Parts: sequence; C-alpha cells; structure tokens
Amino acid sequence: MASYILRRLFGLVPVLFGVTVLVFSIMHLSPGDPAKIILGPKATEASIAKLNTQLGLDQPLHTQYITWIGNVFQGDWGRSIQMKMEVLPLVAERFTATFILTLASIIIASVFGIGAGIISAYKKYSWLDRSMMFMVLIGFCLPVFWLGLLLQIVFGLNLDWLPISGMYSAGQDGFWDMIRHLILPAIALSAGAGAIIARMTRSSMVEVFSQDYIRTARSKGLKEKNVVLIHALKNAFIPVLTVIGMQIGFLLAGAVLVEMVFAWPGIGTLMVNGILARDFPLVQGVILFVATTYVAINLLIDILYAIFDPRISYK
Amino acid sequence: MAELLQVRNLKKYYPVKSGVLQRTTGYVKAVDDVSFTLHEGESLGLVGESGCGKSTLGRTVLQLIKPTAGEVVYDDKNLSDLSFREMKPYRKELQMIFQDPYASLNSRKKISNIVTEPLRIHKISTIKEREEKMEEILEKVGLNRAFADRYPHEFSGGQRQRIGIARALMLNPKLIIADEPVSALDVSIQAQVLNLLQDLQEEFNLTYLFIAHDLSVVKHISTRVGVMYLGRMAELAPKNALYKEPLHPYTQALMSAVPVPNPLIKRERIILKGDVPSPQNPPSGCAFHTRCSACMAICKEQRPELKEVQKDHFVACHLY
Amino acid sequence: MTALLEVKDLEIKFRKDKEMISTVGEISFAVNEGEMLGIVGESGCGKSVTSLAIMGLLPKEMSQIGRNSDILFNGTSLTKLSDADYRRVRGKDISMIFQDPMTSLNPVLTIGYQMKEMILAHEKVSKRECWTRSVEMLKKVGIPRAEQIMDEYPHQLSGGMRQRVMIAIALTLQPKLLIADEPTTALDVTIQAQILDLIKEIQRESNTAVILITHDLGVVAEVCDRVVVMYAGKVVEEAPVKELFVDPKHPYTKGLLGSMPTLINDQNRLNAIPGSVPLPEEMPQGCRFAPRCSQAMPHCYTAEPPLVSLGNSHATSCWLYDKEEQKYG
Amino acid sequence: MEPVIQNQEIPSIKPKQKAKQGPWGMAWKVFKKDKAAVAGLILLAIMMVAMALAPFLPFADPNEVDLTNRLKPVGTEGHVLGTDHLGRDMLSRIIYGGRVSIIVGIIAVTIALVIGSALGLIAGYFRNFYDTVIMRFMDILMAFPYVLLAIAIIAALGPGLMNTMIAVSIVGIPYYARIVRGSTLSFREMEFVLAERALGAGHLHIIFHHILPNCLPPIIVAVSLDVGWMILAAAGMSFLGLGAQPPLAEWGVMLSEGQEFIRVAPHVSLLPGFAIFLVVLALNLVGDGLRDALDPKSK
Amino acid sequence: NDSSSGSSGGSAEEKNNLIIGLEAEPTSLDAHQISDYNSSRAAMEIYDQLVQFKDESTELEPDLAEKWDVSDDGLEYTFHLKKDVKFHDGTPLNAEAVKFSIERQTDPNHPFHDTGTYAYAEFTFGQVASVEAVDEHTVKITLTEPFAPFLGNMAMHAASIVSPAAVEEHGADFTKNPVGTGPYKFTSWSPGVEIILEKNDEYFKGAPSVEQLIFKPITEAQTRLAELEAGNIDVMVNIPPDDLERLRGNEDITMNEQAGMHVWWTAFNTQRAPFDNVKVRQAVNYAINKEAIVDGILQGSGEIANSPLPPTVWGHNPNVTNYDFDLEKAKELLAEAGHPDGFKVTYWVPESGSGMQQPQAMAAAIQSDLAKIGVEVEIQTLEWGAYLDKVFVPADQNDMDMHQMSWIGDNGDPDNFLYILFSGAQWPTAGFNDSYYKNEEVDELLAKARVTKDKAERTKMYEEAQEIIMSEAPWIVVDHEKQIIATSSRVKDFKLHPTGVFRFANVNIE
Ligand SMILES: Nc1ncnc2c1ncn2[C@@H]1O[C@H](COP(=O)(O)OP(=O)(O)OP(=O)(O)O)[C@@H](O)[C@H]1O
Ligand SMILES: Nc1ncnc2c1ncn2[C@@H]1O[C@H](COP(=O)(O)OP(=O)(O)OP(=O)(O)O)[C@@H](O)[C@H]1O
Ligand SMILES: [Mg+2]
Ligand SMILES: [Mg+2]
Repeated sequence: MASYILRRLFGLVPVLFGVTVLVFSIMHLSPGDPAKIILGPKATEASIAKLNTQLGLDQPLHTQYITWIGNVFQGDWGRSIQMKMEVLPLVAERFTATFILTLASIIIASVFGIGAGIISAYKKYSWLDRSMMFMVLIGFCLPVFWLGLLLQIVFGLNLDWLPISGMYSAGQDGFWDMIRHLILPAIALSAGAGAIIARMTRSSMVEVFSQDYIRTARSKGLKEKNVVLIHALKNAFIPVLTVIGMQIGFLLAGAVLVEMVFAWPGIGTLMVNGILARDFPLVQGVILFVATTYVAINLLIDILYAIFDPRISYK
Repeated sequence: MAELLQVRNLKKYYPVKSGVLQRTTGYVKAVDDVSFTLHEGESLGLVGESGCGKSTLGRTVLQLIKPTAGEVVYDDKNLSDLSFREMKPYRKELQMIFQDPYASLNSRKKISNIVTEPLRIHKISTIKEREEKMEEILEKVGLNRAFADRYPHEFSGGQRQRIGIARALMLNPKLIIADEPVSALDVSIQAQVLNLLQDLQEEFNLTYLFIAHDLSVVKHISTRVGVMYLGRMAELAPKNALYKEPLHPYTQALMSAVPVPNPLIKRERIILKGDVPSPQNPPSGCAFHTRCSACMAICKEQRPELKEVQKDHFVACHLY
Repeated sequence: MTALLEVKDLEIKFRKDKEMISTVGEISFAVNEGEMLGIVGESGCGKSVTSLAIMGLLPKEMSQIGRNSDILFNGTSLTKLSDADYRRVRGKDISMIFQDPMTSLNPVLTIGYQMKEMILAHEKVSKRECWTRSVEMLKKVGIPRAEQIMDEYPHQLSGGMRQRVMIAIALTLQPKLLIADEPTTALDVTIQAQILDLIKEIQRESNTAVILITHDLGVVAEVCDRVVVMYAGKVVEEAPVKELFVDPKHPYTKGLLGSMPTLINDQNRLNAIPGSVPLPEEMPQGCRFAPRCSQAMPHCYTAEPPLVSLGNSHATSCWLYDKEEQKYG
Repeated sequence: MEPVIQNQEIPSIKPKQKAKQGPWGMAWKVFKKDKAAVAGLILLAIMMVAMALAPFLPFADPNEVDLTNRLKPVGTEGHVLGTDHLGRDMLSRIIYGGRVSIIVGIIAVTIALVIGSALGLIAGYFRNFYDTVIMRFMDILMAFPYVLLAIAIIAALGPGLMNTMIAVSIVGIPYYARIVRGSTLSFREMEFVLAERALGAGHLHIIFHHILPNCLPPIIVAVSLDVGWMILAAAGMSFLGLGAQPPLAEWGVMLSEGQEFIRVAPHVSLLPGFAIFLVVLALNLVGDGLRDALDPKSK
Repeated sequence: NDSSSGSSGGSAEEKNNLIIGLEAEPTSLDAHQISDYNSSRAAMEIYDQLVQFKDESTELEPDLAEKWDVSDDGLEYTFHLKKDVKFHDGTPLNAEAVKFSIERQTDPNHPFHDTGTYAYAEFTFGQVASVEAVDEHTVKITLTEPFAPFLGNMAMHAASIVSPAAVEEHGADFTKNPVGTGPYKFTSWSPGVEIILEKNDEYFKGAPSVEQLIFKPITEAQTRLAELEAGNIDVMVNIPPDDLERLRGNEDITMNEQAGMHVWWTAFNTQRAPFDNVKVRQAVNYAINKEAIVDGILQGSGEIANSPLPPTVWGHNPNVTNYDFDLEKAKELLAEAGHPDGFKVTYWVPESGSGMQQPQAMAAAIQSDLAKIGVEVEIQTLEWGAYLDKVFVPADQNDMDMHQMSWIGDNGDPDNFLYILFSGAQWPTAGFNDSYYKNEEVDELLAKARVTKDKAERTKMYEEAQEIIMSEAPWIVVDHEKQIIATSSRVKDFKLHPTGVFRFANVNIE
C-alpha cells in the first residue's frame, strides 16, 4: 500500500507540472496587462512600463516561468499584484473556507444522493422512483446562484432562521457560528452534485441487485435491511465513489458562484478577481492549490477503493 | 500426412508488475516451451484444466498475441516474424472459433454483417457475391438464410456458435483453431455442433486444433490429443493410445474424474488433492508434483522433458 | 419414507412486456428425507427458477406463481408464508448453493462475515460462538487454514475453495433440505470430483435431503438416488437413477443420453437431437418436445401428455406410454 | 452433405418474419413503445418547431426595448409572460433565446464529445504510451478548476457566445474521454474484437465499426444530461459577466441578468430557468429511450 | 459558545459599532497603494492628509497642515504642520514623515519604494520636483511647473501621511498593518471576511463616537440588500436601481443621495467615418432618450447630464447646447450629413467596470433608440481588462465606432475632467481622450486654465471650453451617477462626500 501511494505521488508530478505550465501560459498569453488594470485608465505609458519592470513582467516568458516555479519550490509563492499580500498565506486561508464549504456540500450531496438512489433502485419503476428521479432532474437544473439567492431570501430574510451571508457574524469566529453560516451555501452548492450522485447510485444499485451474491444473501434468510445496506450498498458504492471524487473537483472549482452569492470568504472571488485583474501570481497560486487538492483527493479516493473493494490491492 | 504447421518451443509469458515504479517483477508462464506439429486434415485435441494456457496457446499460434519466444512455422514462414500487416494474407487460411458464443459476436451487428465481415475485410468479391457466399455457408452450418437479418441475441447458444463457425468458414481456411467451441453449450446442442464440425472437416479437408476441457469431447473429435498442465504439455499421443493407456499420472487422474453417465459402472476414482497451483509461481521441477501420488524426489527438482516413450506417444514424466 | 418437500402443480410465470408468460408449467415432484434427488435438463428448462420458487426468491415484481401451485415443506405450505416467516425458513430449514462460486459470494465482505451473518440471522448467539462454529464448519468441508480464511475475501480463494465455502455456509444451520443448483458446472473436472464427493459424504453423514440440479447426466449417474428430467418447463421423466440410465423411456431422455460423447463407448457420430429448446413465449402446443421428437405422432402436436406411472416409481410424460392412447393408436 | 439441422427450426421463426429494416428503423419501433420517451420527443419537437418558426409566428420583436413597460409580471396584456428589465417581451425572448441556447448546448456537447471520444478511443484501444500521455493530459484538464479554464479562455478570446461555447466544451472533453476510454478498455478485451483481429481487420476498422458503436449507450446518457449542463455552465459564465453579447436573447444570459431582479420581478429569471429544465427533462426522456432503442436486445 | 447572535448580527445588540457592506474585498489598506473605491472606503479613516475637502464639497480646508503658503510663481508650496499629532503607533507626525510619504512613492531610489506599487503617484505628484523638510513642522514642496489643481491633489488618498516607523517595520506588509493619524486605527483584517477598525481615542480632532467600524465584502448586490433589510449591516453601497423604491419605503432604512463627481458617456471615434462628421454625432445625440434610460434602467440613480462636467464640480456650465430627445431633428441632421437611410456601426461595451453603471442594459437601450433613426448598432462586449486594452490604443489602431466609458473625478478640480478627457494632448496612449477629440481652441483654453491661479478666471475658461465641446458632440454624455448609500436609521449624522470616501468621524449611533 505504501509503495502504491508512493507511486501515485510520483504520478502526480507530471500532472501538477502540466497544470502549472497550463495556468502560466493561459494567464500570460491572454490579452490584458496587469499594470494597465491596476493603474487604471489614468495611467501613463511610462508608469505602466515602470510597474511592469517592478513586477518582473518585462522578462521573457520562460524566464518568468522558471523564476516563478523555482520560487514556489522554495515556498515563496510571490506577492499578489492586486492584493499586495503574499500569495501562499492568503490562498491557504481563503482555501480553507472553500474546502469547508466543498466538504459540507459533498457530505450533504452524498447523504441525500445516495439515500435517494437506494430508494429509487429498490423501488425501481415505481411512482416513488419516478418522482424521485424527477426531483433529481430539477436539482440538476437549478443554477446555483439562483438557488442561493432564493435560499437567502426565504430562510435568511423572511423566516430569519439562518444567517444570510458570510462565514462568521461580524467580529466573531466561533465554530457553531460558522456552521450556521455554512448551511445555506452548502445546500445551494450541493444540489447539482447530489443529483448526479443520486443517478449514479440508482444505476449502480440496480446493477448490483441483479447480482448472484444478492440472491445468495437472501437465500441465507437475511433481513432486507442487511441485504440492501450491507451486501448491495457496499458493492454499489465503488462507482459512486468515483463520481463523488469527480464532483469534489467540480465543487472545489464551481464553488465560485456560491461563494460570490453568499460572500463566503473562499478562493472563488479571489480567483475571479485575480483573473480579471491578470493577477498572475495570485491566480497561479490558487490554481496550484486547487489542482493539488484535487489530485490529492482523488488519490485518497483511490485508496478508499481498496477499503470498499478488497479485490483491489495496491501491492 | 503432410505437415501443415509447426509449433516450436513456443512461450508466452505475461509480465506481472509491482513495486513503486510498476517494474515487471515476475511472469505468468501461460505457455512454457510447447512444441507440436499439425498435419493436414487431422484434428489435434488439447485438454487441460482452466488456466493451464490453452487459449493463450491458441492465440499465440495465430499471432493474436505475440509470443515471448518460439516459432510458429506455416507455409515455410515463421509467423512470429511478420508484422500486423504482413500477417493479413495468412489470416485467410488460419481461422478461429471462440469459446463464448455470446461475447464473440458483436451484439450490435446483424448476422449478415457478421458473416460477410471477413470478405469485406479482405476486400474479396462484390456485394452480391458476398451475399451468395453467405447464403451458401449459412446453409452449410444449418442456419436458415432468413436469419441473416437478425441480431445475435435472437439466437440460441448453439445457433450462435454456428454463426461463429460460418464466419470462420467464409474465407475457405485450411486450419481452424477452435477454442472450446462447445463448452458453453448444452449436451444436445453440443452434439449437433460436434457433428457439424466433423462433417465440415470431411467436406473441406480442414485441420483442427481443438481446445476443450472435456476429455470425452476431445476424445470424440480428435485424432491426436495433447494434455496440458500449467502451461506445459504433459502428454501427447494418438487418441486411442492415450485413452487406452494414459501414461502421465495427471492424465490418469483427469480421466478418472470424468463422471460417466452409467450408474452401473463403478470405477476406482483418483481424487487429486488440492488445487491447481498458480501459474505465476509454478512448483519447481515437475509442475504436477504437488498433487501427484507417484511423486519422487527427482520430480521436485528436475523438470521432465517431453519424451517419446512409445511410438508417437510423448509424455513428460520421470516415471518413464 | 415421508416426503420432506412436495412440489405440487408448480407453475411459474414471468412478465414479458405486459403479458405473464408461463415458463414452468405445472410440475410436481417430491423429495424424501435423506434423499439425493437429481434434476437434469438443458439450459433454460426451468431448473433454477423452480429452485428459486422453493426458496421464495423469485423476483416479485417480475414473476408470479400459479394459483393452483403449492409447495409443502414438512407439511406446511410455503407459498402461504409471510415474508418474515419465509425469511426464517431460508437458510435455516432449506438452504441453497448456487452455480457459480465466483459470483455467488459477496466480493467485498470477508468469508467470516458471510458465515457469521447467516448464524446471526437465525439464532441469538455470541460473536465468539459464531466464530467457532463457522471455523468448525469450514474445517468440515475440508478447508485448510480455516481460521485465517475467515478474515480473507472471496477473491483470495480458488474456485473450488469458494464452492466449499458456499457449501459450508449452506450447511451451518444443518438444514433439512439443501438445494444445489449446478454446484460444479463452473469447476474443473478434478475439482468437481472433489466437491461431489464432499456433498455425497455430508449428505450421508447428516441425513440432509439434497436436490442436485445439473445438466450433466454423468454427475447424476454418479451421485443421485432418483432423477427428475425436465424439458422446457415440464417434467418429462422421473425414475430411480439406475432405471433411468438402463431403461430410459422418454424420447428426450434417450436423446440426451445419445448426445453425450463418453469415454467408454466409441461412436463415430453422436445422435444429436435436432432443433433447439423452444422459447417460453413460443411454446408449442401439445407435447413440448414433439417438434424435435423423431417418434412424434400427430396427436403429440395437439395434446399435452400426462405423467404416466410405469411402476417402480418410474414415470414419464409421453403419449408413447399412455395406455389409453396406445389402445387407440 | 446435408444441413445438419432439419427444417423444424424454420416454423419457429415465422412470427418474427418482417420486412427488411435498417437499425434505425428498428430502433424507432422500440422507441415508439416507450411512452415517456415519446412524450419527451414531442415536447422537444414542439419547442424546436416553435423556435424554428419563431420569425414567422406572431411573436413580438425580442429585442424591442420599451423602458416604460419594464418588469411587467406574467399575464400582462400584450405580454403573456411579462417583460424584462428593458421592457422586452419575455415570451418571445424565451422562444428566441431557446434557439441560441439549445444550439450552444448541442454544439458545445458535440465538440466535447467528438474530441473526448476520439482521445478516449485512442487511449483505450492503443493503451500504453498513448494511454499514459492522453490520460495525463486529461488529468491536467480535470485538475484545472473548470471555472478558471472557462474564464481564462473567455478572457483570452473575448466574451461572446462562441467563446463561451468553446470554453464549456473544453471542460467537457476529459469526461467523455474517460467514459469512452473505460468502455473501450473493456470492449477491446471482448472476444468479438479478438475475432475481428483474427479475421485480419485493421485497427481503424475495429475502432469505428465495433468499439465505437458499443460505447454509444453511456455516451447517449451523458449527452442527454450534458446539453443542459452546458447551457447552465454558460449561464454561470454570464453570471460572472462573461456570456453572450446583448441584446441577444439566450437563456443563460437571461437567467443571470434576471437574478438582479429576483426580488422585484422573479419571473425574469424563473422563466428561462424553467425553460432549461424542460429541455433537460425532454432530452433525458429521449436519451433514455434512445439508449434502450439502440440496444438490439430490447425488443 | 452561543450562536444566537448569528442572524440578528451586531446591530441588534446595540453595540456601538457600524457594519459596512462593501461591494468587494479591499485590495490594500496602504493609502499609497489604493486604486479603488472599496479600498479607500475601508482605509481612509485610518489616515489624514495635509489638506482635506470640506464636508459635502470639494472646497479645501486645513487638516494636518495648519496653514500653507504658495509662492507667487505657483511653484513652491510650504505647509506648516500641526504640532502634537501622533501616529497610531505613537510616533510623532513631523516634516520627515511627510517627506517620507511622498518620496516613498515618487523616488525609485527611496529605500522603501519597493514596498508597494503606487497607482496614483504619477497622477498626484507628477509635477513635484522635490520635497524638503524645512524644520520639524515645516515642509516645502517644489513643483516643476505651475499647476493649479495641485492643492486638491494633496487632499487625495495618495497624499495621506503614513507612519515611517510602521513602513520600516512591516515593509511590503504595511498594506495589512496600516498606521496613520486618522480617527480610526486598524485592528484586524481577515481576508474575505472583514476589516475591523477601532476608534482612535487620541485623535487630534477629538475621538469619534462610534467604537468600531466593520467592513464586510459582499459582492452580490441582492445579498447585500438582504443583509441590509435583515438589519445585519448598517451601511450599504451600490444599490440595484430597481430595489431603490422599496428601500425608500422602508422605515428602518435611511437613503442618502448626492450627485457624485461622475460622468457616463458613449464616445464616438471622431477620427473615423461616419463619426468624423459633426452632424452625424449631433444626430445620434438627439436620438437618445436619456430620460428613459435614467428613469427606467437607472431608476433615478443618476442625473441626466448635459455637460461632461458634473454640477457638483465648480466650473460646471448649465447653459451649453442641449441635446433633448428629438427624433425628427436627428433624422434631419442625418439626412443633411448624407445618411438619410442611416448606417451600420459597432458599439463596444464592457461587461462591468468601476463607474460603468449598467453597461449592457444601457447599451441595449441606446441600440434600440438608434434603430429608430436607421442606425444599426452591433454591440460587442468585452471583459473589463481586455476592454481597456482595446480602448486605449493610438488613434490609427482603433477600429471601434462607438464605445462606453465613465470617469470619476478625484480631486474636485474641473481640470481633472476637461483637460484629461478632451485635450488633444491626451489622446491615448498618452492620456484619456478616448474620442480622439481635437480642437485647437479648446486645447488652448484647457492648457491655460491649468496654470492660472485665479479661480474666477479659470471658471470662465472652463465654461467656454464646455460650450465648444458640447456643440461638437464628441460624446453622447448620458448621466452623472448619484451616490446612493443606504444606512440603517439608527445611523445619524452620516454625510456623503462627493469623492465617494466615507467619513465616520462625526457619525453617531442612536
Ligand atoms: N492478458 C493476460 N495477462 C496476464 N495473464 C494472463 C493474460 N491472459 C491469460 N493470463 C493468464 O495466463 C494463464 C493461462 O490463461 P489461458 O486463458 O490461456 O488459460 P485457459 O487454459 O484457456 O483457461 P480456460 O480454460 O479458463 O479458458 C492463466 O493463469 C491466466 O490468468
Ligand atoms: N427474471 C426473469 N425474467 C424473465 N424470465 C426469466 C427470469 N428468470 C428466468 N427466466 C426464464 O425462465 C426460464 C427458465 O430459466 P432457468 O434459469 O430456470 O433455467 P435453468 O434450467 O436453470 O437453465 P441453466 O441450466 O442455464 O441454469 C428461462 O427461459 C428464462 O428465460
Ligand atoms: Mg481459455
Ligand atoms: Mg440455472
């Protein structure tokens, strides 16, 4: 197992390397000049040139890349052009918020998605199944920003049950305070992922229900509950896990919209503003962070496979 | 009888990978140094338990899998030296019938399409001629030509196997490697297919390499029989010699294990201990020594060579 | 001998599009205590669905049992049991081994778990006792290193071992009836011989009644006491094993025996039965075998033959043996 | 020699004797039986016809601004579905918007599908080096946050429908590559592929005639969801301010513009949202039906 | 810990603090590095400048400087600093600190120059030749040329005086550890969450009454609005126009409105056909229904403009040529110009942008208006960064017919509007004259006004310039955005400032 993990970690190197090259090229090759954006329309050419030199943007691209990647290795991720702060601590802190949000939504999405999927599969072709899958389609179609606003207005403003936006109440930082703030954005973000997980769970469970070992389990006189939740679910969970892994990636990146709507202090706004302001070090840092997390999570999921499926051995 | 094809010291090792960098750390010796000759018009039966390398042997002979070592000589050419493209003309003469009548037909193609596929691949004849040829062959294998517009799932296992046979016959091959063509079939259907194969052999002077795990089936159809164990040939002899007097202890055990549909005959059964060892690390010496009742000291150390102990009767055992 | 299990006029229908199509048509047979009954027949003739019907495991939404059908176990009617009561019968009184040991064990649960849950589903016992009993059972079916194997997963075992585990599970609660649905089909001959030996031995030892389902007449000849031959969802012949092989009556049985290549006699050509088994939705009228039968009479195509007893507990369902019919014929 | 099988078999095929039919004709026969799928198809057809014929039907000009009639609710006289923030008629904007949105969805999915499938086929069929390189690249794309990818592409190419479309379709490529590669890997080991090779078939022949058709069912399911996903993703881009060019009616743009008026005039964003839902629903029903219909076994 | 405070937020507990909902995260709290409203709103209470604008106007009054003298040639400014003023870190405010604050930005060799990027240095101190600390409390600034608006610049954020000790200590991180002399001192900044400022009890003009200022970035306008209505924030900026009406009817909320130093326009490319023709430009001007745009789309959040210079800035000329909505006249002019059937043009629009109001909706309205006189407009949208790149190019590279732009004057001087936007010397890329307007007469007037000391004289020159410019119609000048800030009604004495910066020093909470 350890050697498997080691090997996978090796495998991550080219992927992350590719990600850095890609983000670097995209950022630097797209039109738009950070100096012009920072200095605004009022800037003179001389001051733009001066700023470009100060930011090192007058160097040839490959030199800039090598300098950047070299510094990253030494733990210096540079300073945000727009935010003027050091990238690493800034991104790390904001990313934590995104991560909490993503985690909460994937938990919500998984719990509801898997639950709905199991019931649908068990009651295949019944009205319950059909209406459940109809709901799932609605969930899939709800644009997050729209759902988010709706939740705010209903549960935040009109019913006053939950906070409307932000991660903490003004001037506070308590854990439960954060959890209360987390609920609405997490729900808004989880709708789409929940729908996809539900569909996957359903089809995977349907498949498993037709397997011989389910018949065996029933022939032993087990209770249906055990047949479904232990024998069937444990097998059906493996493809579902893959989907969950992919969704985590999607949520991590897609949290942007929800974060904007809920003023959640994640990397979302940071990233969008960064891109729009051509804040190279910041965007590169954010992407590197997100990509690393994504590949790490997928590694984790591959390891989880081994727990759910003993046939996969990473020897 | 003329020699049609020679297999010389054929080996196929599948690499087993492990370690941090997925280096190859060992091999599954699926086929390990097997030699035999096929004569024109004969049928050589090949038996052995699951996983002993029968399919691998069949596939390497046809170069569907590149052998690790050894030669397959056909028409004075070593087929292993040929490239994918150079091999194409030979494929017309060397055909294969597969074990699984369900998986070996593309379920999304009509029968007509499946059966004329070989002609299309080799760009032989016009569309009309293809149709005619197809009808002729379908008739030969006992299928109504009205079937041509249907999909494989509309057929029973026996019928599908006939479709597979029809496909193999389309190019007028000389040699057919039949990889367990009847294992998936019911006895009554199996009998139909076996009869068909026999009839076709007579009519077209076909040569068969007939792979099976059922000794009775092999006995029925073959003129010579080879018994494989863990990638090696344990015994190779003309049918009658082998069934009358099996020499290898494994062949003996195998024969005694076959249930006989006659409750009046009570035979002394040799029940082998234990399972077939893994081909990834086969026992040293004679691969069968772990289950053999006549095992001697030498068996554990030295690998027995295939020797001709009686005329045309080869066996790989230290007892002889 | 009293009948342990009595299957009476069992008819099984499956849903196809909107119709219910009868796949198994009103069959009857009985199994006595301690007896080994063989059921043979070609693929698709309804052997498995019959055994599933006995287990009460037919898929509910897809299938249905005929109104006049009844399955009596020890005198109680299984078809009238509630789901919960049926569950208590399964595994405890009647248990089952399936055809393919590769797919019949749950790949993601340990052997130990799959053994223990069986006991826990029916008895209130300590975990420890579960464990000891399971290990004991594994040893009994001849599994080496039984203690370690408890913690292993199915894929770590060979096919023969898995089938032994299946047998061990099925026998843990000492059921009165064991249904073995083609328990050796997926195995090599040398392993098949081992497993058949094991089943035979256990049956002799614990006096469990066994229904052995197979399509291999050789297997039947070697181990069974009595045989039921099925064709296309019908019982065509029923006889003690020796009777059947020495003096088969039904043309289908004869055909089957003639189709088999054997090690003993040398035939140049096999006597194949022409044609193939009809599909359930295209069942011929009259005798279902008639279209493939070389001795078919016009009458056979119209009327279904009854099961005629020929004495010696030998019975067959063929117009050739119907006294009345012969009189007129 | 005689055929081994006697004529008995022939009567049993009688009831199935039917006129020659192409695979699509057969598929249609099966499809027709699936009520839900037919309902979906009808729904889709109605929408398509309405959109195609929109210029010839008596709809208002979707771009006519009337600032004195802003944000009128559903049911207003002259504007059945109300008006938006520029006083434009919602009904005709929904209809005209659908023309654009559906094309966006379909083209974006097509791009993703074609490129993704090609890569997946190559990776899965040839494996080894190709597999490693292609899938690594797909990993890179997947690890790359898709919103950024899209924004960056739009920032590079400029906003506008075309570029939004390219952006969201690139995001879709690795998913199709994965699906197709997975299927290819399993099909290439199937005996029917081996049989093709034994007959001497070339790689391209095997890929296009045997593997690709078998990869269709999962692709159809994915496509039927993804057309909707692409429209929604484009809406997300519009929300970030990077969508279609005004005054072009497009559901995504309408949805995201409309959210600014969610309190005063919810219908402005609700209606395009509902329209997207209808399309996704219809495509799903049709997709499921098509998948079953294309499977020769489902008859 | 109890979370009941969650939704009911700070205000319900009647704490003596203010929560301000900002539109975006401030990018810097270092006054010298600020280049956007969000940052200046959050940061400017930390600092003082030598001079400051009076409340609600752009007139100047003393701040850190007690008084100042200007030499007759207008080249030397001598500021006399107040004594006993201390930075929040306890170090004294002195002439050296002023010198430090300016030279840090202007002198590339200054040891602390590389602690930041100074977007406004060029604009604010472009004419500064040297800064000299005459004595502890006297600073002399010498200019390279006479420059009338200079004093106004000294009231801007780049002219804030920062604590040299703090810059030395924190270096580049001064941006998140700001130290000034202002009424509020910096407490904490959790990025994305909030910035907290606390009152400075030692403030030299007297301690403010509000204890704490909490700035929260809430990007989405509807969310910010919901928070305001729920009572969770006290001050809200950028209210969506269509929600104004509802807020005005809400008793818990006070609306504060004032016309800002802002102008929104659509520029013609005056160097290219068809807009090189004055008549065409005038015709298009007549075709635009500004009233409908302002009342409809902007819901009254803007004021119809008739000159580029907003009425809040001195020098505004209310009597220039007025292009009231008149389709007949428009068509007539178009016909005269030789386009009786109209023509086709492209219209470039950003997705968003500071001061751009509702760029796309307004573009759609203009497009629809022009269609009525046969001018077919094709709208092209660009994301802001790329848009700026596209707009500010030399005239011969510019292929746009029309585009949108807006301007916010910073120092309250008309020069900051008219010279920069219309002088022939300010064609991109040298400056901001995005319509490539050139008129010798105007150029001369504007250049002269820059170096004239007398305000009355300058006023006249600017009025005249406006007249010429408007008659030649290089723009469609549409509106001046009003600053509309909603506050919860417990906030008293809140006054808007034309520069858009918040002033909380005199605010009280009920
Ligand atoms: N592609 C492969 N990679 C690695 N090992 C393989 C591969 N194909 C076959 N093997 C191994 O090679 C050995 C021989 O396999 P082969 O399929 O030839 O056996 P067989 O005699 O045909 O068995 P069966 O009767 O089950 O068809 C087996 O142990 C199998 O696991
Ligand atoms: N779930 C089901 N739905 C519809 N038909 C079914 C179902 N299960 C079985 N059948 C039908 O019932 C018939 C009998 O099947 P069964 O599995 O009992 O055959 P079998 O005799 O066990 O064959 P085999 O030897 O292949 O196991 C078959 O024709 C099959 O098509
Ligand atoms: Mg094989
Ligand atoms: Mg069965």
